[in-house]
Amino acid sequence: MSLLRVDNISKSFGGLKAIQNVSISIRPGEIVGLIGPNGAGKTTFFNCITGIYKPDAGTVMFGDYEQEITGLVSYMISWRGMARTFQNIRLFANMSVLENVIVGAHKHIRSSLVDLLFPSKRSYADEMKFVRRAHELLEFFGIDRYANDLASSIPYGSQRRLELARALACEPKLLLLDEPAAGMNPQEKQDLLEHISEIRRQGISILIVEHDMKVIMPLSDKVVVLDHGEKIAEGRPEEIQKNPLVIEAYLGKQ
Amino acid sequence: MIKKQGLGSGVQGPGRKYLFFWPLAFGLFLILPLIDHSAYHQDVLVTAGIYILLALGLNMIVGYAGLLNLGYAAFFGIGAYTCAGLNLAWHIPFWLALPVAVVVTGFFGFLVGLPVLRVKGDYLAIVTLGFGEIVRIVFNNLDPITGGPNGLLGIEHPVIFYPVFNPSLIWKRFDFGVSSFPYYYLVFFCVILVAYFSLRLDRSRIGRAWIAVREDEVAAGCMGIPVPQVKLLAFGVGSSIAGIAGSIFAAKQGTITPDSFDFILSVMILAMVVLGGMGSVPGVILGGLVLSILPELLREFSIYRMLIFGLVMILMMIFRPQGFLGNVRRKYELTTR
Amino acid sequence: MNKTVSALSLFAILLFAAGCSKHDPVIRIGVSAPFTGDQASVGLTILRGTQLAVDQANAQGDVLPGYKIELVQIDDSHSPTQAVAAAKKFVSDPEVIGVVGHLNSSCTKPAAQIYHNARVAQITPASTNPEISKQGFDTFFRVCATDDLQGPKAAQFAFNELGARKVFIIDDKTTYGKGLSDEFAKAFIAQGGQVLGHQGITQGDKDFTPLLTKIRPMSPDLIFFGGLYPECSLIIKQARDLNIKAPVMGGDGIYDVTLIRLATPSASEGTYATMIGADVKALPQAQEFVKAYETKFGDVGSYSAYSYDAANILIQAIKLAGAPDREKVIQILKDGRTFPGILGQTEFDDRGDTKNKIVSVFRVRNGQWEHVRTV
Amino acid sequence: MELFVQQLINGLTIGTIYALIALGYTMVYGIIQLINFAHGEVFMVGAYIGLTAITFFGFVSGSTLPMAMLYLAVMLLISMAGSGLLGIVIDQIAYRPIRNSPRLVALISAIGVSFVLQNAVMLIYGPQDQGVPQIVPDIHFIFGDVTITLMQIMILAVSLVLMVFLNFLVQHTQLGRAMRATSQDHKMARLVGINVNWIISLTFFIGSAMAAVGGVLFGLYYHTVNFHDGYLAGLKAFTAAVLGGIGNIPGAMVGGVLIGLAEGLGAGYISSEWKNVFAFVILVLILLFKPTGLFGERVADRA
Repeated sequence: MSLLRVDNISKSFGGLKAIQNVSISIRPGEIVGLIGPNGAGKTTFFNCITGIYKPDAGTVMFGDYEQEITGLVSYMISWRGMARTFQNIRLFANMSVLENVIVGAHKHIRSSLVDLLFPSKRSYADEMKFVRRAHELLEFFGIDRYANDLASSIPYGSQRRLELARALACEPKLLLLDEPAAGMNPQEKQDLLEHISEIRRQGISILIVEHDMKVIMPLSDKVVVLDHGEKIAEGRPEEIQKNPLVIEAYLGKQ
Repeated sequence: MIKKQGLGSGVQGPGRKYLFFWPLAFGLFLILPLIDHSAYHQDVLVTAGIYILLALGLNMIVGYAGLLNLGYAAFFGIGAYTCAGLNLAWHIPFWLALPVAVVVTGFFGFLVGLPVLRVKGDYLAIVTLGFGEIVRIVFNNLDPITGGPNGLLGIEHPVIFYPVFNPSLIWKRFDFGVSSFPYYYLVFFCVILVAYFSLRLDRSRIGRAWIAVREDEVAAGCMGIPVPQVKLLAFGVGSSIAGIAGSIFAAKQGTITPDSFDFILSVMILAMVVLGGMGSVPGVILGGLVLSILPELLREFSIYRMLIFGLVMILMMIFRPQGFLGNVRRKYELTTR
Repeated sequence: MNKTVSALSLFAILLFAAGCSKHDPVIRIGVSAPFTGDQASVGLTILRGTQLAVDQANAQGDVLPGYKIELVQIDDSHSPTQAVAAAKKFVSDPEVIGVVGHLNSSCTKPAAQIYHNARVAQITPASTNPEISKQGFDTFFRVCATDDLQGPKAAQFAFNELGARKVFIIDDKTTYGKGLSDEFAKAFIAQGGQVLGHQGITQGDKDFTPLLTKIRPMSPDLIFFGGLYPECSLIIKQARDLNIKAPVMGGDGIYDVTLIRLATPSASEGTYATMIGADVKALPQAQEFVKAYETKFGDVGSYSAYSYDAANILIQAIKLAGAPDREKVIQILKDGRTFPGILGQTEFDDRGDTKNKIVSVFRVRNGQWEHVRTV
Repeated sequence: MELFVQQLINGLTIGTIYALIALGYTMVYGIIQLINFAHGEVFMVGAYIGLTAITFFGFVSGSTLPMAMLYLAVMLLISMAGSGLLGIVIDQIAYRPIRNSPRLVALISAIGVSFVLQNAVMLIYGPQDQGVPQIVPDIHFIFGDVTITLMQIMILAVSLVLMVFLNFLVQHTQLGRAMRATSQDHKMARLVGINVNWIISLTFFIGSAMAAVGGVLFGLYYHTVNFHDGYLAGLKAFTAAVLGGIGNIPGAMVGGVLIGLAEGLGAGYISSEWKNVFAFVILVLILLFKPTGLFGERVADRA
């Protein structure tokens, strides 16, 4: 029984067919890598699943009872336990690092307008709980020292990690990472590998889009390869590395 | 300089250093009418208080949620006409009409918010401008209900009863009447209440959601923030504040006419929010105060008043876009790009 | 950040400085009307009329031994809020003895309450809404006729003299315009005439061709316009462009030489207007007033004559009072004394309205307003 | 039936004037995505410059047709030049320093400029309405119940010529290509050697000059000019620009005419009290259901 099951989803912009009947399934606690040359449709696929685009065809099933979430609005999908990061960092630039993470927990904090004027113990306890949770996440990613700085003012690598922390604050069942290692130096990449495997140990399944084979291969239980919007291969990392179709897609014909 | 705090520590710039300043200002304005008895000064400050309320309300829509509203005077008008209508039609006293007016303007805020969700940035500004003009023309033409150009006359002033203990307990009746003194404290209390509400909002889940939506709608959506509902809430809450200001204005003025709620007023309030410092409650209060007092000071060369005001707007936008007490968050956004 | 603290204290000082005033002996007369915004053109005629009266009074030597008259002007930009603020500023200055004020009835009405509470005499040169004098304020006086006087007289003239039976009424959706045209309609129907329709236009609008095109097939005998000369001149010109022959009639708001210039003499030929009091041109002082006004300010505006008279009445009352005493001035104005002026003899009834109930009708003939008769 | 035709003519006349103003909004928005709030005032200033030009030359009204045409041409040229320069000055002073700031900052600055212009003209020329002498002879052509004045024909003719010329300039000339390139992408335009700042100034010049023509015709048609005319006419013209698809020049022309007709027919057949509401209702409806307007293209924002 899979946590996420995507059946031949396709999306095109005018004439351009971005993705064509791509199917993927992810079991709870599994890490799936999604690779492919630039313009293969990886980000479009991400955006279709997370509700930023409405797919033209195909279905997306998610969650324990495999409810259909095709075409739902992104915040509803997020409520069901799917969080994501972005290829080009989309942090809340003018909010503090801590606030960025707390925003991730928006769904969980129980506080309403009334609580503002007559704060109830419940809402205060909730707020404090998630502030502590946020600090834990920041410490987990080693960026707690920036807690009060503006998100836009911290170094690039830390911003990448902040996006991860913010996504985790949503308490997701499935985490979608869009090129988390882009622009990172080897040391940061190594930390990232440890962080991701630690996240998986907490039972969160992960779908990673990445170019850097040194990141994808050690992590993924299964790797799916896209090229020109179509799925051309799927399987264990070792098989994929030797698969002639994949090599041809990346390196072109011998 | 930036100290670490516990609950929802927002980024505080150097403003923290001047924390002593606000209780001082609070005390000064609390006792001001007792020392300076000039009716004119009090009247100017009451009008300034009403403008500050409007600026605080608009600040929630423009400052927090980043939804540019150029028709805010219409909500001010709806609040005033609701309070006046209730009072004239069924003699509902001010203290009952006020909450109803707040709810009604809040409701209209939602109503206007609904279609406006699909529109962004400049277009949002122009749709709300169109809405503001439509409401003013409706006020002017719906004679049976709004009294047309003559507006509504003879609105009762607020009345309070206070206990007096010569031998037995009797309730004395105090009518606010026309003098500005009682209104001064009514407005003063409302400003403090709304300012506190705004500050709490800024630190709360809802406030953060607004700012997140302002920063990046798509990312906010992916983080589970219900973007449409949050925007609607901003319009609703922001507009209901105009309901408070409208009711006080109607009760104090006694008569209201459509031309008090025109586009110029909407621009005035927006200028107060922007020049004061978007998103910064103290900034917006200062902006409201300055831009209410400035025209009075310029009263002498009255013909040049609006010319100077226009120049101030241009110069401020060029040299200090984040406003007098610019919230440090906004400074990064507005100046560096 | 200390820049902000210094800025704040600067404003506090400025605020208080603006409050206190110079202390050498002077009598002050306040004048308030819209000096900016879209109604500035009409509001400034009130400022200039009052200014002329004050300058002439000072030129003829001290009104009271040792006192010169000073004019305090406040722009209310036709907003009730600012009118109330202006009234409070006038009354809080002890040297202000009387006020020539407010153009729009919507401003005069709330301000009258302030003047009444502070016992300061107020004469409005222009607010014609009958409701204002019904508030029972003994400090309120008015030199212009009320709508409920001008309207019926105009209807009477239209029905009997012009023989109009079918009339179309247009008003500019202002307190003045609507009040006047409602009164005209009531009186015209009472006399057995027929009102084909009553439509409003927006003040400041320019294009009335759609409305006039709708009126043309109804072929009214007369078009009555409640409003001011800028819109009226456009209606007249556009009516002639659509070759609507029916004459146009209006109240004192359109009785202005600029109307003829804007609508062009040929188009405005045969336009009628009602005006308070006898024929101004006939009275000798009126000629001097017109000459003095034109040399100082240019064309005589719609309320220049009214505000000139209102200011002079205040000045005469102060002279009679013998001292800058607000209460005395009020009593003098109230006790039924007649004040000569260029509008004829002005006398106030117990409610403060002018007893000068004569209304004269004027007509445009080859480029000039010409007195027809009094009604 | 004649009633309908007459209303059509009324609507068309004012519609073309709105179109001329709308062109300025569309061009400026196309180039720097700025809603030039002060554009209504530039239209009003154009009318005043035209008026000053005639009084300066001491024109005697009611002269022969060819003389009238000469005077009209002189009046148009002077006000086009004057307003054009004004447009450039406004851009350099009020908009250039904040070119990269968010649009809210530029919008507030534009509102400030409109206050300054409005009050400056009031202080120079005085607040009362200025009478505009009758240059174009007052000839009516009557067909049954329908009358059309020579002035109306002049307005339609002049506007048509200018619109065709502008369309030609933008679509088929080297300069037009540069303008279209700049509106697509400033950076790329600079890379291919277009002096972007000069193009922006030129756009302001042309947009303001078009509005000036509208102002002069407006003054001649209504015979009065007031410092406050710019506000309402500006709002209506912006509605027209949005209706046609902001940034799209033919769209502005069509939008202007449609708004004029909507007002004319609305005031004629429904009620003149609600005349101004029709334009604003159309504005709100377009922005809600078709923000790109009739001819505008979809601006997709990518995730």
